Amino acid sequence: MPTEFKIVLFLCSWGPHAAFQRLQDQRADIPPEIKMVRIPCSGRISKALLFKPFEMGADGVILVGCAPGACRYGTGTETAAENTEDTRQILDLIGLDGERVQLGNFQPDAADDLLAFLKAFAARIRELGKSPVRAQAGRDRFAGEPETVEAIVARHDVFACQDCGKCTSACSLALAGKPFSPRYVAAEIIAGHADRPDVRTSVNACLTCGVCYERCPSAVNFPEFIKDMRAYYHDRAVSAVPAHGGFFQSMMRAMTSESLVPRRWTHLPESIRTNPQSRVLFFGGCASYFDIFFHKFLGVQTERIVEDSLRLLNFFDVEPALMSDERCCGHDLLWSGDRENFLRLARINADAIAATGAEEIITACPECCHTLCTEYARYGIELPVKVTHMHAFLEREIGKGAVAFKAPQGRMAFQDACRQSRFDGQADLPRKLLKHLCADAPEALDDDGAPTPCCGNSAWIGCDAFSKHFQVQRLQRVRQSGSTTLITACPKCQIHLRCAMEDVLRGGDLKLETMDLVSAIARSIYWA
Amino acid sequence: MTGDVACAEGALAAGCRFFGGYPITPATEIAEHMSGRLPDVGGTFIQMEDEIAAMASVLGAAWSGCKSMTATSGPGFSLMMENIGLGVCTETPCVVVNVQRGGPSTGLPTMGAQADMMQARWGSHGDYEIIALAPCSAQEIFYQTITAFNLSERYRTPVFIMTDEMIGHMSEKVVIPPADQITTEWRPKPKGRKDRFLLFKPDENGVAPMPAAGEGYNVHVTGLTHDEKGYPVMSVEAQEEMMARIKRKILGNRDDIIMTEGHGLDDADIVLVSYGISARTSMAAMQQARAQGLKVGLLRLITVWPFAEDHIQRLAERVKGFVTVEVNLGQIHLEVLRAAAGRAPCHLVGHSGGTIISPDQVLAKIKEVF
Amino acid sequence: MYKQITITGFGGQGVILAGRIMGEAAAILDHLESTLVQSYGPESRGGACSAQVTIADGPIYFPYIQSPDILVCLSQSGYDKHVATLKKDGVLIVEQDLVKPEGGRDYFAVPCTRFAEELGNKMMANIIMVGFFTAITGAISLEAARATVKKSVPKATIEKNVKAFERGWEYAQATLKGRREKAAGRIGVVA
Amino acid sequence: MSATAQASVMAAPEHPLEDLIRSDRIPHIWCPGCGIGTAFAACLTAMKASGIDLQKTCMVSGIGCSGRAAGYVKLDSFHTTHGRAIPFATGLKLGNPELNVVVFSGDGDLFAIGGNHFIHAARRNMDLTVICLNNLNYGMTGGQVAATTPHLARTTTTPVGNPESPFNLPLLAWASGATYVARWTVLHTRELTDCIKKAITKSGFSFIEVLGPCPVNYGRRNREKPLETLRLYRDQTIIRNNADPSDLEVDFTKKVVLGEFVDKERATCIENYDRTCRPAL
Repeated sequence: MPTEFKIVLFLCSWGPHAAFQRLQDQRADIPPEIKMVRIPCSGRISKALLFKPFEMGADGVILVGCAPGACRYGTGTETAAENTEDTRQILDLIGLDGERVQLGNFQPDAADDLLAFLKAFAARIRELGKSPVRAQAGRDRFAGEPETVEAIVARHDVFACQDCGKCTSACSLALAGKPFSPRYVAAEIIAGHADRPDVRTSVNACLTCGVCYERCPSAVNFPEFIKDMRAYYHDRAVSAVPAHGGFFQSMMRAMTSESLVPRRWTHLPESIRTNPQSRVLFFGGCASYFDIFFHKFLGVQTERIVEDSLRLLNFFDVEPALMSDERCCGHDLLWSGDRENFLRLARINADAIAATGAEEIITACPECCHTLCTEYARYGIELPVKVTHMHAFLEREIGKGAVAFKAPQGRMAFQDACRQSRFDGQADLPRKLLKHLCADAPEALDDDGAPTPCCGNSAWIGCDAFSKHFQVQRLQRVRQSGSTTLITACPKCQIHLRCAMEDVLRGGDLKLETMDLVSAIARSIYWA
Repeated sequence: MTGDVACAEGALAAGCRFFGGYPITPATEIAEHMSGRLPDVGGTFIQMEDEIAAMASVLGAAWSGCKSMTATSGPGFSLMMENIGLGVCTETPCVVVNVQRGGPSTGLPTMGAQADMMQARWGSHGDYEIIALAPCSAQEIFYQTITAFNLSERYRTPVFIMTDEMIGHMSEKVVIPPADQITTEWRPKPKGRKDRFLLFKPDENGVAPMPAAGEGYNVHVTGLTHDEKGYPVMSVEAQEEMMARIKRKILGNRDDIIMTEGHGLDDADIVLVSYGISARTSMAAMQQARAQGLKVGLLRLITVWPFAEDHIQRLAERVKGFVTVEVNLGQIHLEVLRAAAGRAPCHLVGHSGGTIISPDQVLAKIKEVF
Repeated sequence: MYKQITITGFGGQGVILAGRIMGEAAAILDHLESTLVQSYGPESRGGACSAQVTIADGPIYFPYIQSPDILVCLSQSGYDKHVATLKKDGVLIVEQDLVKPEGGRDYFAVPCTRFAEELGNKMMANIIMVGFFTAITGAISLEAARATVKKSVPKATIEKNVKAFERGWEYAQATLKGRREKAAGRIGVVA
Repeated sequence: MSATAQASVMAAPEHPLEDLIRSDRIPHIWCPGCGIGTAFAACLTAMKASGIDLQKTCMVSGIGCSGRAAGYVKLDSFHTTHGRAIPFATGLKLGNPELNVVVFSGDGDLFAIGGNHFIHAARRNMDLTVICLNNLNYGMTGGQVAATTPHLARTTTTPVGNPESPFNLPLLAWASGATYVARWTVLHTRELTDCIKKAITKSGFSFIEVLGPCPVNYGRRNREKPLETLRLYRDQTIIRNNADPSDLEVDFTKKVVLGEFVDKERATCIENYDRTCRPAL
């Protein structure tokens, strides 16, 4: 019986599958919208896999595993419970009901219970209605986008590469020992080997941090070249699978459905004052999704950056407007090659932003800032507002004077955000703020003024042992210099470097307090 | 604008088209302002080699047919006296501004005083009458500079504006009215046959018409004692006649020339007599005294020379005393004393310059003499 | 309204110009009366100097100031010399880096010389002070002050000077805001 | 007086300078043997000959014997204070640039008390013609030492001889920036007249020194009879146009150089003022 609803059932092949088989044998009336996928263990279904069906048009996802204590692998049931809970929270935030994901645990003999569970879930989904996420059909290509490798090479004048190797000698990945060379990638693609798997791997491995471009005497914009090449591979459906199972890209693609209404700001502390009529719009970014996704890690609290930003805006008498249905800016889609979905998101964002009537957008995320300001315009999407990074706002307000800072405890090192320092040429902006912060204790700042290397990852792709290696090196150096705190400027830097600190073997050697610059300011600023 | 700038603007409004000067604090700003503005209105500014030359050039320009002026302070005023005498003797219209500072000699260049009042009266040698005005605000300097030019043209005589460093350097609001609301006068022009023209033959108001060089009158102008024709005549009679004319045209028109301003004079027991910046001190002191129930009035001398002795005489009949307030050791005070002629006691609040007199000092004196 | 303002500093800081802008803004654009008298030594650079500005809505007879309502000090020597004359409830404004007030009296401070250097020319410290003064005292209106600054500086530097003026004005706004927030018990972001 | 006598007066030939002289002021005050009259006549002759508009021509003098010249010329004439003829003339010219202004005065007036004004007017290149009758002493006050009195010459205030040295006036004028400088004696009336004519028609600061005898005060004390002075003018002078200005000391024990020394073009004070201060007009 055909049905308009689609429910994916991930079914553990041990206990629960036996129960399900019995139902099949009995020709029990399993709701027809439920499509079963047999899996080895419910613990193997990551958040990314739990989410993926929604991106593809499912209305509900059921994960069924063994009863607690009965897992053949020991921790499967526990992991499944955690993943389901996290995914539900994210679904709530994104505007899909958390109830659309359900975990069930059944022994082989509990076939009737399983059937009742499945029926109840299917009924619940019918109650909730169709998922607002629409599976995408067809392509929505950027007009005039170069399609061929030759066109991409020509567009970025990659021929200008003099094969000097300055890029490779500065590249973080190469320095970490990875067999990776921007100049080699360029040469191979020029030579017509773009479709060779090793070349493709290299293109996906690039951090797009921009150090090579900074060094290049011929000004070949390697990151932009990589961006176009990734779109080329994406068009041919030969992209590498991103890190974390592609969860974030999946989530972002889901957000391209206009009928989806995210509920971004439901957990805002009450002390924060906002004003829907404000001429200033605050753009939060993806921090709250990250916090749920990574909550198991060393207390990653990237949403804190957002909250502290709002508190600082309030401190300076700005009560910003918020978009309750705020979506992702699309940065990671763009940089992982999915240009058509980036454009979808961007258009929806641009319309939503215009509808607020705001004159200025402030964001604390360097990727949001760069994307809204530069990438949107590059792809012909005009934002009718001025985009201001939170740092610029702070510098403007602090510059007006009458504020002071509590002297910092211990010594601080700074981690640059690539999009801010190298892409937007704003490396001095956070440093000005750091100077304010350490005005009374200049010796507390460990910084030579030059932008630091990449945190090790970008757009959730290409994470590997080499990036881990140089993250560890960086943290060790910071520790050796006597710093106790690492100040970051991007939520992702914080996540990546904290991840490196998770290393069970090096453990204590790498531990540093990490804090976003905005939070550091919020913590110490006061009216003088 | 400052009093100095207001003075320059007043001069321009009056039609002044020549300024010959020499820099001296605190009058320099007048020269500076004129140097920028005169070329735009078709006039000429020149900084001469000294004040003697400056004054000589002012007289020369006056005879060329221009309204001309100079501005200086005490030391320069002393140097100008020679040619001021020539201006009086040759009955040359021109305006000399003295922004007074502390003296004698170089004195207090950047600090004010009102101690050149008698020099204005008697500074050049010989007997003569002169007109001197003493404005008390930037706005008044503007208007009095125009008046000074008008009087100078009307009576063919140098006219002084006796201001001081305080007012010269004080900035205040000055309203400059449109040109059509400003009355400017010109020296009377001769009529009749050129060959019979007499340069110093006065018409009905005692002032002789004055042609300019180049108009064909072939005038002879000399600082020697001269007759009506302008020719030198070295005789007792000629001297007497010339001096009588120079004195008569001023003293005979006292009512026209002398300007004063009275405040609370009707019921005053004590009358403050003051001028220039000190009049503002006096005004403040008078208000404080009145607030304390003391019947104090103020006679502000706008025209200082010729002296308003009639006013003093009339007041002397009924007031209990005069207090003259001036930044010197008693110059106008002696004039008040002379005019009061013993009918009312006269007191002085004054010091030797460098600073303004404060209202407290005046109030103390008022209380002392009440 | 009868406000007496003394501005002190050393020659070259533009004390007199600052006073003139205040007086002119009041007299010409705010339609009040004002007088400015000044005292300075023979040197145009480095010597002590002061400007005395009176702003009133009626005639001003005595333009000299014995005890000001507002004292603006751009130099320590100016402060030392004049602070005793300031009225008990008078407002004290100082150049933060050059003047160290003593005696626990409340005061407003602006590092206008440093700001001016940051804006590219130390000469504009006085204009920054005018901006600060305008916002702190309200003795002259913002529009009048800004327009007068424009009129009083060389044409080529108008833009820079307006920026300097606004720098001072903004700093004062921030200072006042900080005082309001502190009075309301809101000292920091977290606290 | 009879009608005949009157007729004979009427019939008397008119003086060629009658129209330029205030004959009602004749007799003049100059002594017999004085050189001023000759220089004055040369000046008036030159004025007439130059063809300038005499109605627009003024003469300004200072104080002293030569300073009386302004009193005898039937033009707009100004007899000013001692030494101040040049600044007075400066005001006159600046006030009305159409006027031709001639300063006629003596050496004491122009170069002692008025020396400063002379050099500044030359520096500015004021459009004036300055004629200095140099009789080597203060004649009117009875023969005192002047800035031009030769070294060791006797005057009433240098009874045993002048211990000081005199000015070289053409050198001073040249150094100060005069655009026309000449020197003659009253004996050289023709050359003098020609030079004055040239000076009057030339724009800029022109200076002409005229050596003239003062037999009553200077000549008498220095044992110089009137005619002897003129003989000196004839025998002890040498005409050298364009001579080096530093060779122009007046020392009759050597040859005194006469001639036209400077004749150059330079923008006048008024031209420069207009160009600099009101370029738009």
